[in-house]
Amino acid sequence: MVADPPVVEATGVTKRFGSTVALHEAAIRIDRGQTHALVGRNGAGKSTLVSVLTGLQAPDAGVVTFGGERAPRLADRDAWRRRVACVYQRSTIIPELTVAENLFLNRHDRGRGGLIRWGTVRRKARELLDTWSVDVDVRVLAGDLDVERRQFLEIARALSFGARFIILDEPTAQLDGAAIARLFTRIEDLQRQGVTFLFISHHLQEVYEICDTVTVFRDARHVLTSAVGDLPRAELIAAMTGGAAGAGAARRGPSAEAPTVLDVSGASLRGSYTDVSFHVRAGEVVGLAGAANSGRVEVAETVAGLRAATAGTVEVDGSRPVPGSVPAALRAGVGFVPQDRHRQGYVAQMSIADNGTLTIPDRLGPAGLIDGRRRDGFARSMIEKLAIKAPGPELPVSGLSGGNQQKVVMARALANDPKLLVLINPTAGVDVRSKEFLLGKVEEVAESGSGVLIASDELDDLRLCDRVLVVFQGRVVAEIPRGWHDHQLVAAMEGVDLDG
Amino acid sequence: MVETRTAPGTSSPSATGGGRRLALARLRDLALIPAIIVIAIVGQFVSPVFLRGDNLVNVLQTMSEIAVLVLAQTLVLVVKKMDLSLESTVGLAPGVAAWLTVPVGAGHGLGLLPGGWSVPVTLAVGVLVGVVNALFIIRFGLNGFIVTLGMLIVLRGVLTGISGGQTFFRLPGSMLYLGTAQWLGVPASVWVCLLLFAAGIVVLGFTSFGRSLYAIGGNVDAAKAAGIRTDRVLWIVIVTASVLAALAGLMLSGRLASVASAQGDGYIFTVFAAAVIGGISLNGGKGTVFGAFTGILLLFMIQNVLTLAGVPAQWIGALNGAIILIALALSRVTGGKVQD
Amino acid sequence: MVETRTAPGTSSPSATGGGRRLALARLRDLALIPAIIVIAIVGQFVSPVFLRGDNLVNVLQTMSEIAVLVLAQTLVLVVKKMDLSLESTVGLAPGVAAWLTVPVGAGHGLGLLPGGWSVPVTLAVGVLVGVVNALFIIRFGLNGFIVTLGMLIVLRGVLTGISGGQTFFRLPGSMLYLGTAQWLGVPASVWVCLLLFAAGIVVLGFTSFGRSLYAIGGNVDAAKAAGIRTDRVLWIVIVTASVLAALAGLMLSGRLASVASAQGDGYIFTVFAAAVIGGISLNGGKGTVFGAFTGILLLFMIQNVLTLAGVPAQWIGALNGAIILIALALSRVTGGKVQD
Amino acid sequence: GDTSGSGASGAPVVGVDYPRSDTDFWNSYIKYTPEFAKELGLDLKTTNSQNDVAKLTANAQTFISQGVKGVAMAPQDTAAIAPTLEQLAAKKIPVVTVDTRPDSGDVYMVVRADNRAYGEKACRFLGAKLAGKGAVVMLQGDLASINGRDRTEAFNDCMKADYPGITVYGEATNWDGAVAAQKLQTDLTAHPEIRGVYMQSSFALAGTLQVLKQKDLLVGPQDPKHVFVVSNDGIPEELRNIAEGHVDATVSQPADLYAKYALQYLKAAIDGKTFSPGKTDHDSTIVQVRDGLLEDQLSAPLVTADGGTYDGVTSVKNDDKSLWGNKL
Ligand SMILES: Nc1ncnc2c1ncn2[C@@H]1O[C@H](COP(=O)(O)OP(=O)(O)OP(=O)(O)O)[C@@H](O)[C@H]1O
Ligand SMILES: Nc1ncnc2c1ncn2[C@@H]1O[C@H](COP(=O)(O)OP(=O)(O)OP(=O)(O)O)[C@@H](O)[C@H]1O
Ligand SMILES: [Mg+2]
Ligand SMILES: [Mg+2]
Repeated sequence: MVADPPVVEATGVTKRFGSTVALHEAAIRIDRGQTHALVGRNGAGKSTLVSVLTGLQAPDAGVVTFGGERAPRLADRDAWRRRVACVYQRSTIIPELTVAENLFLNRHDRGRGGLIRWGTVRRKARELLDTWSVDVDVRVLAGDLDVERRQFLEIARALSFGARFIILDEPTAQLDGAAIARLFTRIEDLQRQGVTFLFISHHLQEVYEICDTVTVFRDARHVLTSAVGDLPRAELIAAMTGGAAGAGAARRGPSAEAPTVLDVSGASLRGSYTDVSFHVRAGEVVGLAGAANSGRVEVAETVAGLRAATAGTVEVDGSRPVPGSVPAALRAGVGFVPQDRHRQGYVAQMSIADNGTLTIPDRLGPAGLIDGRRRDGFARSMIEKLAIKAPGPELPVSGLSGGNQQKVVMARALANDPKLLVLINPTAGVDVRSKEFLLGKVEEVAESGSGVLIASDELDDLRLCDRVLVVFQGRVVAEIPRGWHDHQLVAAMEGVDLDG
Repeated sequence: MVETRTAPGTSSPSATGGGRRLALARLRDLALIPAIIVIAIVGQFVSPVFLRGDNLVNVLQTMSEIAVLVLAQTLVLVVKKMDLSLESTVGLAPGVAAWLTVPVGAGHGLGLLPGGWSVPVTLAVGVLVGVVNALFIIRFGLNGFIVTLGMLIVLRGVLTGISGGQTFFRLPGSMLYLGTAQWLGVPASVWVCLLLFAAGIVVLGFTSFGRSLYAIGGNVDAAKAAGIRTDRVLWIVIVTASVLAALAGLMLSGRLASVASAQGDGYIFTVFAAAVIGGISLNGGKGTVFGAFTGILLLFMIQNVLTLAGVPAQWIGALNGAIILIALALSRVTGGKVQD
Repeated sequence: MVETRTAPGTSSPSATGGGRRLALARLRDLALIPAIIVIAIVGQFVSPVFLRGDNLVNVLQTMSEIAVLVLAQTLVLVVKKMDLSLESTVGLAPGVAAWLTVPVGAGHGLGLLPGGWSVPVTLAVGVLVGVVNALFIIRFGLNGFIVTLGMLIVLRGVLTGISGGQTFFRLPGSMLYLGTAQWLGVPASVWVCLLLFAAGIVVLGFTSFGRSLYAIGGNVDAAKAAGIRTDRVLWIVIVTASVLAALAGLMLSGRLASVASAQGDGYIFTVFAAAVIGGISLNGGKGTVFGAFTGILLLFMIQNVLTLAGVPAQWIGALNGAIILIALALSRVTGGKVQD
Repeated sequence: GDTSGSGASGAPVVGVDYPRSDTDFWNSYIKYTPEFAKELGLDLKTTNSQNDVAKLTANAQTFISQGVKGVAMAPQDTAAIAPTLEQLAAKKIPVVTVDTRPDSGDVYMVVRADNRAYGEKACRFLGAKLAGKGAVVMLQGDLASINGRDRTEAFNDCMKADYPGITVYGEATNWDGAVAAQKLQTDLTAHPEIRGVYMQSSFALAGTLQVLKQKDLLVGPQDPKHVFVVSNDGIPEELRNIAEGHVDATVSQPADLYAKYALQYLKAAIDGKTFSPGKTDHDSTIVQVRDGLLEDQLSAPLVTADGGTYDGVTSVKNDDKSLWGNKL
C-alpha cells in the first residue's frame, strides 16, 4: 500500500486566464482505489484542475504525474485517455450526432479499408446503454434527448474507456434523486473493482455518501485534504468559505388575512401539466417540488409569462396578465429568476447595470431614453444590496463568477419591487455560501410582504417554504406544510406514496 | 493579480482588471481612429488635394448612400441577423418608383403615377421587402443569411424584369432632391447620412429600445425572459433596415439622376467589410454605430487616396482588398477580438 | 405526449416520436428528390429535349465545376466555418498557372515555365490560398466570414493585376485536358465531379476523419475532449477546400480553353444557395455530401429548363431566385428546420 | 435528326444567344432580334448568357440539343469561346458572332463595329474641341471587357500621337455608374483643368451630368468652363441630351443592324451562300481579318448636335432618322 505510487499527483500547479488566477500552486494526490472528493466554492478552480488532469490544458507551472510517471504530451490524446476518463462539467455531447456516434466518437468500429461499420457501432452502443438501463434508440440525435439522458450518455461514455481512474465534475447537477441513486450504485460497483474516482459536487451530502477522502480548494489554492469521516460538515463548509457557516434564522409565516397575490386555477398545458390550481398569499413562500420533467418548471414559467396555458387562468395581484406575455406579467408585478441563468438569465457581454435594469426601462429616463447616471445608480444599489462582488456597474456580466452572476439575475427580479417573486432553481450550481445568501434574500423579500413561488428540486431551496406543492407527471399530487423530513418529500417527488 | 487573491474572501477581481477591460471596450469604438489618421497623412503626401474641404466633402458625399446601408446592416447585425438583400433593395426601391412615375415617352416607365408619388413608393417598396424578409425569418424561422440571399437574387431579378435591363432616366424632381440639393453649402445626402448616424448613435446607445437590440443579439432567450418583445423588435429592425436601404437607393438615384438596373450590385461586400472593420460582430450584440461609421469612412478614404494616387487600374482591386485585410488584422490588435 | 408519461419510470420520449424524428433525419438527405422529379417532369413538358441523354450530360458537365465548389464549401460549412474566397480561387489558381506558362508572344503570359507545370502550379496556388486562410482563421482566430471576404477581394484583385484584366488563352495542353477529354463517351469533368462527390460521401459518412468534421462543427470543445486534433482537422479542411476550388478552376479553364480575369465572379452565391438548399447547415455539424449534390443538381436543372423554355432573359433572374426561395421553404417543410 | 432542324412551319430553326440583358444597348438588340427573325422567316430559339462565358457554352450545347441550323452569339470573352466554336463546327452548325471577333476558331461571319474606331472618333472630337490642350477623363468600363480595352487603347494611342498636349486620366469603373461618378468627382476636384470626359458606355451618362451640374460645369459650349462630354452607344437618352446641349457627341452603335445582319448572314449560311471581301449593299465593308474569317464592319457614326466634321471625322446630326436610337 505504502509503496504504491498515487494514481495521480499534481504539485505546484498554477494556471492563469488573463488576469484571473484559476489555480495557484495547487496540489492534489489521489491514491489507488480511493474515491476522492474535490469541493470548493464556485470558481475555486476545480474544473480548471480537471482540465489540467485530463490534458485539455497545460498548466502554466507545476507537475502532473500518473502512477509516478510524468504525464504524456498534450497532443498525445490517446495516452491521456488510457490514464484518465472524465465527465466534464460542460456537456461534451454533440447534439447533431446520434447517440451511438456520440458514444463512439473518434473510436468507431472500423472494417476493411478503414471504413466505419455503423451496424457494429450501433450494436455496441445499444449494449453499452443497456448496462446502464438507459432506454433510448441509439439512432436518435443526442440533441433530442432530455437533460438527464444526455448526462447518462456522458457518464456511460466516460466509464466505457476502461480507464482505472475516472473524474466526475458535478455529474449529479442535472440529475434527479432516482437517477443519482442509479449513478451511485454504479460507482459503488466500480469502487469494488478498484477503480479510482475524483468526484466534484456542490451537494455535500453526496461527498459523505460515497467518498473516502476530501480535498478543499479555496481561492485557487489547496486548503486541506482529509478523510471524509474526520471532517464534520460544518468544518468542511468553514474550510470552503474561509469562515463559519451561518445558521438561517426562523421566519414567521404570513398572517391569515394576507391577500392573495397569485391565484392559478385549472391551468393546463398540453404535454407539460394538467389542471393545476393553487394560490400564494402575500408574505408566503410556496415551493413547487418535483422531479425533472414533472412539469413544475413549466408551471412557474406560465406564471412568469414565458408560456401560455392552454386552459385555466393565472391571476396576479387581482389582475389577469395576458397569457404568454412576459411584459404583461412584469406589469402585473411578477419578478422572475429563470431556470438556467446562462441560457435565459443574462446577456453575457452586457454590463451588470444593463442586465440589472433590463426589466425597468421606464424608470431609467423619459421617452425611452436611458439616463446613464440613473441606471448606474440603480445598479450600484443592487450591487450593494445583494453584495455582488464587482468593481463597478459597467463590468460585463461575463466577467463575474457563477454565484455573482446569479445574484445579478436575482437583482433584476427584484428591480421592479415585485408583488410576486417566481424563482426556478434559484441556487443551481451556486456554492453553499452564495446559496445561503440568496435564500436569505428570498426570506427578506417575503418578510417585506411579497409572495414567493420557488420551483426547485433542491431540498435546501424548499426548506424555507411555508408550503411545498409536489408536482408529479404534470399534476399537483400533494401539499406538504413546513417541517417535512427529506425522505418524505423525496418520496413524494418520486411518486411514491409513503402513507399507502 | 495574484496578490488580490491572497486575502481570503476578497477574491473579487481587482479594480484595475475590471477597469482595463472597460477601457478596452471603449477603445474598440475608437480602434480605427489611428488608421484613419494614418490614411489622412498618407493621402496628404500623395496629393495636397486630399485634405482640402471640397475633397473631404466628395468623400462624404460618395460614401453617403453606402454608409446608410452600413447603418442598416449594423442594426441587423446587432440583433444577430444578416440582411444580404439590402444591396438589391437599393436598386429595386427607386427602380419601382421610376417605373411607375417616369412617363412613357421620356424614359421607358409606365407613367402610371404623378412624380410626387415616387418618394412614398420608394419607401413603400422598402417596407414591403422588409416585411417579406421578416415573415420568412421571424415567422417561418428560416435562416436569415439564406433567406436574404434568395431575396437578393429575386429582387435583383425583379428590377431587371421591370426595367427590361435598361436604365431609367428623366426621374421626377422629387426623386432627385436628396441626391442633388445642397443644405448650407454641403450636399443634402451628406447631412442625411450624418443625421441618420447621429440618430443611430443615440438610439442604440441611449435608449431602452436600442439596448434591447444588444440584449437580443447577445442572448435572445434572456431578452425574452426579461420582458423584451423580441419578435416585435426584430420586425422593427428588419423593416427599418430595408427602409434605410430604400432611402439609400433614393439618394443614389438622385445623385446619379437615374436608376441603372444594376444599381447596388456588389455593395454588400463593401457593407460587410465596413461594418466588421468598424467593430460590429457577426455574432450579434456587439459593436457601435460610431464604430461602423469609422469603418465605412476608412474604406472610402482609402479609395479616394488610391484614385488620387493614380494607381494603375488593374492593381486597385488587389490593393484595396489588401488594405481591408490589414485593417481587419490591425483592428484585432488594437481593439481586442473585434471580429467575434 | 401526456399519456406516455403515465407509466412511472418511462418518462422517455415515446418510441414513435423518436422513430418519427429518426425517419425525418434520414429523409432530409432525400428532401430534394421530389423537387428534382417535379423539375424533370416539368422539363419534359417544356421540351422533349430535356430528358435526352445528351442534354442531361450537358447539365452535368456545365455544373461540374461549380459542384466541386459546392463540395468544398460543404466541407468548410460542416466544420462551422465559411470560405467566400473560393470563388476567387477558381479564377486565380489557373490564372497564375496561365500567367507563368503561356508564352509571351501567343497570349500575354510570361512564359517562365514549361506547359507541364501548369497543373502543379494551379494546385499549389490552391494550397497557398488555403494556408493563408487557415493562418488567419485558425492561428490568429479571426472570423472566417470576414477573412475570406477580404481574401475574395484581394485574390480577385491579384488576378486582375497579373492579367491586366485580359483573358489568358492558348493554354498549355495539360490545362485543357480535364475540361476537354472524354472518358467512356462522357466528359472527364463529369467523371471527376462524380468521383469527388462519391469520395466525399464515403469520407464524411464512413471514416473517423469525416465524422470528426461533424464533431468539430457540432461542438468544438467536445471534439477536442474526444481526442480529435481539431486544429489539424480544420487546417486540412480549409486547405482541401481551396485545392478543390483550384481544381474546379482548372476544369473550368480547360472547358473554356482560357482564363478570364472575371472567372468565378459571383459563383459564391450559387454555391451557398446549393449547399443550403441541399441541407447543409450554416451553423455547422449538419448535412451530407449527397444532400449538397442534390442541391446543386436541382439548381442547374432549373436553369436548364428555364433556358429550354426560352423564358425572356430579363425575367430569368427573378424566376431563378424565386425558385430558390421556394425550394428553400419547401426543403424546410419536408426536411425539418434545414437551415439552422 | 434532320426534321428537328425546322420549326412547325418548316422555317429553319436558328439559335441566338444574347450576351446580357442589363444594358440599354443590348436590350435594344434583344428587342430587334425577334422582329428581324420574323421578317426573314426564321424560327428563333433564344438564350441569354448573362455576360458569363460558361453559361454561353452551356447555352450552345442546349442549341445543339434543340437541333438548330445556325447560331448567332456575342461572346464578350473572345478567347474562351474557342472550344464551343469547335463543337459547333463539328456539328456543321454555322456561327455568326456579333460585336466581337473570336480570338481563334472559324465563324461564318463576324458582324461588328470597329471598337477601336469608337475610341479614335471620341479622341479626335475631343482633340478638336480642346484644340489640343488641357486634360480629359476617360471613364473606362471593366478591364475584363475586350471592347472596353479596344476603346481605351485606341483613345490613348490617338491622344498620344495626335494631341500630346492633352493629359488623359483613365479610370476603371466596372461599368458601374456610381463608381464612375465617384472617380470623376475626385478627378475634377484634384484636376480643375479637366475640360473633357470620354465615357466608354452610356452607363455613366446620368451620373456624369449630375457631377458636372454639382460642380457648376454643366454650361453651354460657348462658356469657357464647358466640359466636353463624349458618350458611347447611341441610346435615345444620349440623343436627347445632345439636343439639350449637355452631351456633345456620342458614337452610335448599330444595335438594329447587329440584329438584322446577324440573322441575315445566318439565313445566307443555311441557304449555302458565300461572301468575299469588299463593299456591301448596306454601306459597309467586308474585310478578311485572318485566313477564313470575314468581318462585316458596320458603320458606327459619330453623332453631334451640328453634324459637323471634326479633325477628319464626319458626324451625323442627333435627329437623323437613320440612327437606331431615333427609331425605337
Ligand atoms: N471568463 C473570465 N475571464 C476573465 N475573468 C474572469 C472570468 N471568469 C471570472 N473571472 C474573474 O475572476 C474572478 C473570480 O471569480 P470566482 O469565480 O473565483 O469568484 P468567487 O469568489 O468564487 O465568487 P462566487 O462566490 O460568487 O462564485 C471573478 O470575479 C471575475 O472577475
Ligand atoms: N477559459 C477560461 N478563461 C478565463 N477564465 C477562466 C477560464 N476557465 C476558468 N476561468 C476562471 O478560472 C476560475 C476557476 O474556474 P473553475 O471553472 O475551475 O472553477 P470551479 O471551481 O470549477 O467552479 P464551479 O464550482 O462553478 O464549477 C474562475 O474564476 C473562472 O472564471
Ligand atoms: Mg465563485
Ligand atoms: Mg467547475
